[in-house]
Parts: sequence; C-alpha cells; structure tokens
Amino acid sequence: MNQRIYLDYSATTPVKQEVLNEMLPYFTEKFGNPSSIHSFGREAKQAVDVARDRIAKAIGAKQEEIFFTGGGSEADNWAIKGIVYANKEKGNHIITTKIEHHAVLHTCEYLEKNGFEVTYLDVDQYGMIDIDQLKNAITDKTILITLMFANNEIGTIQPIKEIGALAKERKVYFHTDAVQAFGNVNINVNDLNIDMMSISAHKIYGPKGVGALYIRKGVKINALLHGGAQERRRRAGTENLPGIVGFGKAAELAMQNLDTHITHTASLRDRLVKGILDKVDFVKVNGHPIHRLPGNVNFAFEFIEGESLLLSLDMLGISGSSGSACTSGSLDPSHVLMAIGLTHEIAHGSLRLSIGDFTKEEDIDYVINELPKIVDRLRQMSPLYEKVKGGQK
Amino acid sequence: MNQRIYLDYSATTPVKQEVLNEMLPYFTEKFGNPSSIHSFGREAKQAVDVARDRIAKAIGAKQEEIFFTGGGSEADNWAIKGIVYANKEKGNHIITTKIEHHAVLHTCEYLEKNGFEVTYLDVDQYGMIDIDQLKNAITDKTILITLMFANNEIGTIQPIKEIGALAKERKVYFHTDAVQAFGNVNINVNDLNIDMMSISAHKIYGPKGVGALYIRKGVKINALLHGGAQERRRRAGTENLPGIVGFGKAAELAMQNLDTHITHTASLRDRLVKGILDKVDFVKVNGHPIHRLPGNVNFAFEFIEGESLLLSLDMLGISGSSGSACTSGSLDPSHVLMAIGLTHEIAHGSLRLSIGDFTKEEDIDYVINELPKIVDRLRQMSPLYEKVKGGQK
Amino acid sequence: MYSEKVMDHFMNPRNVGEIENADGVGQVGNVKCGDIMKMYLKIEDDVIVDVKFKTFGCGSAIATSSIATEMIKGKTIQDALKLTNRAVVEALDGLPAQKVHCSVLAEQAVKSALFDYAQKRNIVLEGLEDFKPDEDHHDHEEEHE
Amino acid sequence: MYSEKVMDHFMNPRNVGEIENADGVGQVGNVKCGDIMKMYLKIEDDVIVDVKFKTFGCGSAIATSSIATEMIKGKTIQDALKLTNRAVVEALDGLPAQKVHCSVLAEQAVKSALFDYAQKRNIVLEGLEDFKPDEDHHDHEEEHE
Ligand SMILES: Cc1ncc(COP(=O)(O)O)c(C=O)c1O
Ligand SMILES: Cc1ncc(COP(=O)(O)O)c(C=O)c1O
Repeated sequence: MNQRIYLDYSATTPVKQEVLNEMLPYFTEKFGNPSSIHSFGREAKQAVDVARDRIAKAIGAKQEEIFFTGGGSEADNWAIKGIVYANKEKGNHIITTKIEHHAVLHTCEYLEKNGFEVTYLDVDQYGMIDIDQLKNAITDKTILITLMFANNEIGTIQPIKEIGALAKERKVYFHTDAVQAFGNVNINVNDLNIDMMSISAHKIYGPKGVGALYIRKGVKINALLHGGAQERRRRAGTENLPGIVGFGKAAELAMQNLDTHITHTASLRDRLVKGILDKVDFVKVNGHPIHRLPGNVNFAFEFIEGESLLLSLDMLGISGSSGSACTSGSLDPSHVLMAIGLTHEIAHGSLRLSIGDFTKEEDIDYVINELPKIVDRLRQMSPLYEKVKGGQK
Repeated sequence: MNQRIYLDYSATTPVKQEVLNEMLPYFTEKFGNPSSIHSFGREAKQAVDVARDRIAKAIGAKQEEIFFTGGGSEADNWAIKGIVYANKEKGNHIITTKIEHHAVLHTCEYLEKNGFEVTYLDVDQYGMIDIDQLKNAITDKTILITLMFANNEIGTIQPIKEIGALAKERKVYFHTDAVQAFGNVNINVNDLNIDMMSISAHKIYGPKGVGALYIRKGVKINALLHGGAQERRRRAGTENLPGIVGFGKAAELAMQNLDTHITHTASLRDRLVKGILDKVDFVKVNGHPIHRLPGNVNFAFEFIEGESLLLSLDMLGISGSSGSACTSGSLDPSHVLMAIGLTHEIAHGSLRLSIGDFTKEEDIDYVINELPKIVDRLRQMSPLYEKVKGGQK
Repeated sequence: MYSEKVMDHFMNPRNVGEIENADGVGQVGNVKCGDIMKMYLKIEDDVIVDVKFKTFGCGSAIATSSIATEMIKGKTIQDALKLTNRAVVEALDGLPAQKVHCSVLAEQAVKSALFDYAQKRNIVLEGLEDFKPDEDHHDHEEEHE
Repeated sequence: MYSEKVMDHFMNPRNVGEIENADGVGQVGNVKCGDIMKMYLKIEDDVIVDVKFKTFGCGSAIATSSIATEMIKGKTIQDALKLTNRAVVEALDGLPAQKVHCSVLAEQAVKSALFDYAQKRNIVLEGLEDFKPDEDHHDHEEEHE
C-alpha cells in the first residue's frame, strides 16, 4: 500500500493545519482555566469567548446561546433529556425519525423505558420524512421534535425550514442534530426556527471531543452535567480550551470556504457516482438525488457484503465505511438502510464513500478504476451471484 | 509585569511538551475514527488501547475497567447517576461529604430532588471525615458512598483504605473523586477497594476535556451518554483521540515521576508555608497537617478578602486562587472552608497557592517576599483590622 | 474582567484612612458577604471638606469606595446625596454584572455617613428621610439561569 | 483487527468455485445476518478429493471458508467430520471475538455438505446422526454489556 486515500470524511476529518496552529498555544503556554480570575484564566476565558462568537456567527445565533460540550453525542443527549425532563409537566411525547443517529435514537429508547412516548417517523425510499405524517403525529402531549438535519449514512437533507415552521406554529420545541449538516449547508437558526441544534468539531476539520449545543434564549432545559458554574451554569466541567479554540477556528474556516467546499466535494461526488455506475451493474445509489450532502456517496452493491468490500479497498489504501452489520458489530445492518426499504441482502452490500476538502480528482479516478474489480472479484465468490450471471436477472 | 508565576496547579496544569508531542500526530495524520475498520481507524483504535493500558497500569486496574469521558465532572456525574439509577430497586440512599467538588455535590442535590436521599458527612477542622459517622450513616437503603480522595481546596486526603474496606464489608458501592489525588498519591484500586474512580487529564499535565471513570468489573451502572457503541457500549461519542493519547502519556509520566514530583512540590510547599508564617500574623493554614496533597497550600488571612488578594498578586504576575465568594460569583464563601468551621470573615480571606512540577524555588521566594506586603497593604485599608492594630488582639 | 480605571482605583486607592473626630461615620455591608465599607466625613458649612474610607472586600469594593470618596470630596451635602451607584459604575468605566452591588454599597456608605452626620446634628436631610442605616443594601445581582 | 493469515485467506482464497455434479453440496447461513457459505465436495472412496466454496460474507467468513476447504481436502470423511470451529480459528491464528461465529459457520458448511452426500447415498455418517441442515448455526457471540 503506497498511498492512502481517505474517503471517510463523514466519520471524522483531519484537523486542518490552520486550526491546529490556533490551538497549539493553549496547551502549553496559555493553558489557564477559564474560570480563574488571574491573567492565565482571563486569557483563557477570552479565547473561549472568541470561539463562542465565531460559532454563533456561523449559525446566526447569539453568543450566549452557544454551549460547548464534549461532542455531538453529548449535545444530542443533553438536548433531548434536558428538554423532556424540564417540560414533563407539559407532556411526555417525543417525535423523531427512524433514521436518526444512535445518539438520538438510543436516547429516545432510554426515555421510552422511563415513561416517555416516542413516535419514530418513517422515511421514503430517499430517506425523506413526510411532513404530513409529522403534522399528524403532534398531539397536545408532544413536547419535542428531534429530527436530524442531514443523515450521516445516506446524506439526505430534511425539509428543516418546513419542520421548524410547523414546530413553531404548534408550540413544540424543535431540536435538530446538525452534526453532519454544519459546514456543508448554510444554516441560520432563526430563519429555520430551530430551538436547539447539535454540532461537532471533528466533522468540520476541528478536533475530536468537542461539540456544542445551540439553545435558543428562553428555552427551558435542564442540565445534563451538574457541577461547576461553567457555560453559564448549564454545563459543568473545565472547558476543553484548545478544543474550543480549534472548534471556533474550524467553524470560521468552514463558513469562509462553504461555497468552494460544496463545489469541490459535489463535483467529485458526481464524478465518482458516474464512474461507478458506468462500470458496475446491480448497484444502487442510496439517499436523495437532490437534497443531499455534497460529499456523501452511498452505494448498495448487490450480492456482496460490505465488510469484505471495505477490507479489499483497505488493502489498496482506500478508506470507506459500510452499513453492513459486520462492520458495526451488531446483528442487523444499518437501521437507516432498512428504513429506506432496502432488503437485508442489499443493505449488507452498502459502501459509503465520503469526500472532503483534501480529496483529489486522481483519488476518485483511482477508486473508479479499482472498485469495480473488487466488486467483481467478490461477486465471483458469492453464491448469490450465480443465479444472475450471464444477465439472467 | 515582567514574569508570570503560576501557582494554580490545582485549577489546571499546562500540558507537558512530551505529552503534546505524543498527541500531535493524532490531529492531522493519524486522525481516524477509532470505530472505523480501515487503516486510519485501526491505528486510532490502537492508540486508544495504549492509552487505556497506561491508565489502567497507573491505578492497578484492568484495561477493560477504564472508560474515557469528557473530563472529571462527567466522570463524577456518570458514576453517581449511573449507579443510583441502575440500583434503585435496592435502595435510594447516598452518602457523601460536605466538602465534595461541585460535580459531586450538585449531582447529589439534583438527585435529592428526584427521590433520592443524601447524607452529607461532616468533616473536622482539618477536613477529615469521621469514619464512625460514616459507619452509622449506612442503612439498608444505602446504595452508594461517594467520597472524594483528596480535596481540591484544602488538600486533605481522606482515609480511603478504611472507607473502601467498610464499603466492601457493608456491600455498598464506593465511588471516589480522585481528580486531585491522581498523580499526587499512589493509588491501587484493588488495595483500596474502590469500585469507581473519577480522574481528569488536565490536573496531571495532560489536556483539558478528557477524563476517565474506572469501573470495577461487575459493577452495575447505567450509561449517562447514550448513542454509539464506543467504550464497550457504555459511553457514546467519537473518542477524543488526541486527548486520550495525551491522557495516557500524562498518566505514564505521572507514575514515573511520582516520587520526585512529591518531593519537589512538598518541599516548596513547606518553604512557602514557613516563609509566610514567619512574616505574617493572623494567618492560618487550612487542611490537614499531614494527610494532605503535596503541592497544596491554603492560607486564611484575617481581616482581608481573597479577591483583592488575588488581584494584587496578579498585578505582580502571581496566579493563585481563593475560596472567597467574590471569586466564584456566588453569595457564600467556599462550602469547604465553611465545613471546616471557619467563620465567614476568615473564609473570605482564603488564598490557595498550588505548586507543580514547573514551580521553582525562586518563584516561592518571590511570593514570600511580596505576599506579606500585599497582606499588609490590604489590612491597612481594612476596617476590621483597626481593632487589632498594635497587637491589642 | 475589570476596567483600567477599576484597577487603578484598586491599586492606588484615594483617600484611604480614618478621620479622627469625623463629623459623620457610616458603615455598610457585612462580613458574611465579604464586603464592609466604612466612610468618614469632615463637613464644614454643608461642604464635605474631607473624606476617608476603609474597606474590607474585593477589588471592586475597594475601587468603588475610592472613586466615591473622590466624587463627593468638596461637594455640598446636597450634591453628595445625589450620588448614584450608576454614576459610580460609569465613573469606573463599568463593572462586571456580578460586581454592580459594590457600587450600590458605595452609594449607601456615603448616605450612611451623611445620615450619621444628620443624626449627630439632629437635623433631617432631604433625601434621607427614609434611610435605614442598618438595612442590608447588599444585593448581589447574579445571573442565575 | 485480523491476523495476517486471515487477510491472506481473504485476499487469496483457496478453492473458490463450484463443482459440477458434486457428490455433496451444503449451504449454511442466511442473508439476514450477512453470511452465506456454500460448499461443494467431490468424494472418492470415502476421501474428499476435491472441494470448492462460494461465500457471501465478511472477510472472516471468506477466510474461514477458504481455510476449511484446505483443512479437509484429501482427508477421509471421518477426518473431515472431526473439523471443529476451534481448529479453524487456530489455523487462522485467531479471530476477533465477534467473528468467531464465522468459524462455526465453516464447520457447519462442511458438515452440511457431508450430510448431503450421506443423504444422496442413503447412509448415516457417524457424528451426523443428529445433524439438522436447516438449523440456524449462526450464533453471533457478541459482547453485550
Ligand atoms: C448525525 C450525527 N449525530 C451525532 C454524531 C455524534 O457526534 P460525536 O461523534 O461528536 O459524538 C455523529 C457522528 O458521529 C453524527 O454523524
Ligand atoms: C476534586 C475535583 N473533582 C472534579 C473536578 C472536575 O474535573 P473537570 O474539570 O475535568 O471536569 C475537579 C476539577 O475541576 C476537582 O478538583
């Protein structure tokens, strides 16, 4: 393996050098605790404020509406548990979808065991919710709609503006997991009527282990982590100072580069899709054809299994991901692929290749050249392929 | 201000260069998501495993008993909420002390509002609990003792071995917040019969925003953060890879250097205490005279207030901390200083100077030279000092 | 955290000290909250000809005491009674939200000393009719969410 | 994650293919779980003279199939029936815990093909008396905590 081609930007991204450069002084020199009143503390506090401001600007929020967390999962847990426990006298009903990230889904399942009722909305073959189903699901017990902005597996972007408007009209809190959307889509929390929004640094070329929850002023929410007075008494724990600084810089860069980022990743995506569809039969592209993340490609190759596909790619230095059960260590293939109506068989053959700022055209061409050979090799080994050989199918 | 003398190591520490060096590749090159099966993912996973092993070794635990978190506060919240909700059919009683860190205290207060009963043990003038009071507090409803290893303000170290033995005998889970103790005291979780232990990287020259919870195999505990399958399905969220790597290195270094660290910090502490007591009247040293953290000094200066002391020191480049209400933004002075029986007046005049590996003898001498002048200046301004001037008191 | 003005008045406080046989002495605050201000006035012909203070408290408590003494020195009693905590805050180029209570304390210290003066003279000062010297003026305006 | 041996058998699987007019054919696993193994045997005088497989599944499913064919090729039926999943795992220098079920599947694929052979011949093979070819041998040994 002479080169490594990373096509798993949806899983995580490298930290950009400019981001790391901003972080570095905060490890060894400007290392103060932002809660301290001495000079080390004050310079730390100021750096946190700058980062908070950058993130607020990136989503059209006010500084004091941004709360740093230890990542996207913590933000999701906090938003959901925080809202439902703070508002449980109003109702016990939550609405979400079948294709949420596990941080939302497992939190909802946990709450179901603790007296809350959850409606899991269906999605169509493209992964889109049905706004009418959502409308009908709202009852006078509904306290929260938590509905992801863009899906991490198949890239489908939901009609967030319509959902936000509906939530506002029906006076239900609206949380969206925008971990995948942020940095790939222009987001203004006011235009979209979002009450809470989860974001995470490591998906936008910032560091792992830091995220944020946007909480609209006035939203009634409990703390998830109790303790010190950090984050305006809402999220305890010494701030991850370099992480926060890096997140702020990454968010700023993401906004500055948004257009070029989208153009770059979408054009490589289109090249990849076309290249593979031209060369391989019995393959499907998952997700919505138009309303989708620019860098996400999700193929379903029939007759073969995703992990063996990934391993074969990995031997050539190409890094991708799969919704196959074998890669997640669970018994079933991805809940997202099942929700869009794929059979088990086809869901197992899924391959997600996600493109980012460092992806080059030649990387894509290499994949277009190698992937069909791998698919063919695995199909030759597959007992499921026998039946269709020679085009009988 | 020509130099800066940092004496707030209990608040946070700088990241050591060796620690940062180990972290660096994991931001930009080896940046994979440890859950991914491709080469980037595998090298990330391996780095997490190495760190986990180092931390396990440092406390005499097994690798699979270490769970990474976003910091000490999260570890405390998780340990306490996780245990009491998982074991609520056994009882609803928690025992803790009046001098815990807010991450423990506010978590207990939150649980009190949710049907749990909490006993807050007293401490004596040195900050020590009374083991008999603890014994008597245990009822058949008691499910958890959460009792800090060493106090962050006054440095007192509790009789953890006795407490652990008692908890074991009475079959009550024992959690200890060792955020301040770890790296300053030799800890073996088996010798001490600890069931759960919170630690945090940024107190031991590692990065902020990463901590760990030790959970003894077999302990029944719920998750606090739901979602992905990370940390053996117990703590969701993409791992803070560079942070974890740094924590592992910092723990390894801390164990290697433990003896020199203790000798160095304790000797500077003794020098500082002696220097100040020789020159200043009406001052008390808080905490236990023997069972205490090596680098912690906590003075209570009569007739003056802590924030003005801190500000004056800060003008000279000296960074300390205080339990005064004015520095915490709360109405009352530190709950710890009140619990050891100080009057409000004296508690307000507290000054914590905490010494670390980078503290030099000349730093201490500078403080010994300057601090008495500051104390005197502030006393000259104080209406409380009038009465004792000329030694009438 | 603090403006340069605050730091200047904290590090170089004006009018620190006591006045023997002062015409009015006022003390406000309490040790519980960690701020006590004591103010001494020398008054001649309804004019504050000298003022001194002693303060136990945080940086802003000392700075607000200091600037308040400057703001009333040489003023008539009536002008001194017009001193508001807001004016003190402005004169210091602002105070952090949780420190605004110190400026209230400074205003009250002045009033308390003038009240003492009035009592000794057995007069009633306009604006101090309802003044209660022992009331706790210590109002921490905190942001609890 | 995987040993070199596993990766070798995954990337260069031995005995892939089909045998026309095979003496025994067995298929185990199901698409739901994502693993299907199909094994073909050519048997002469109680000896497995040729064996081929086709597998739909993850890397370890392919590797266990491959090594299992190597381990039984040239062996007598009785020796082949002694093949255990443990032997397969050892021959591959180990498998990750959550992949051990693939080795079970490989053992069962061999047994299933031999069972088919026995049925065609109308004989009963010692060790396969209770074998149920349609049973789900797919046992994910997962670590759920
Ligand atoms: C849609 C979505 N939500 C939440 C998360 C969790 O974020 P984090 O990994 O920062 O905990 C992720 C990524 O892992 C994601 O893709
Ligand atoms: C005793 C103690 N417990 C818990 C914590 C919280 O740890 P962290 O800052 O990593 O959240 C601290 C320090 O802040 C501490 O000193």
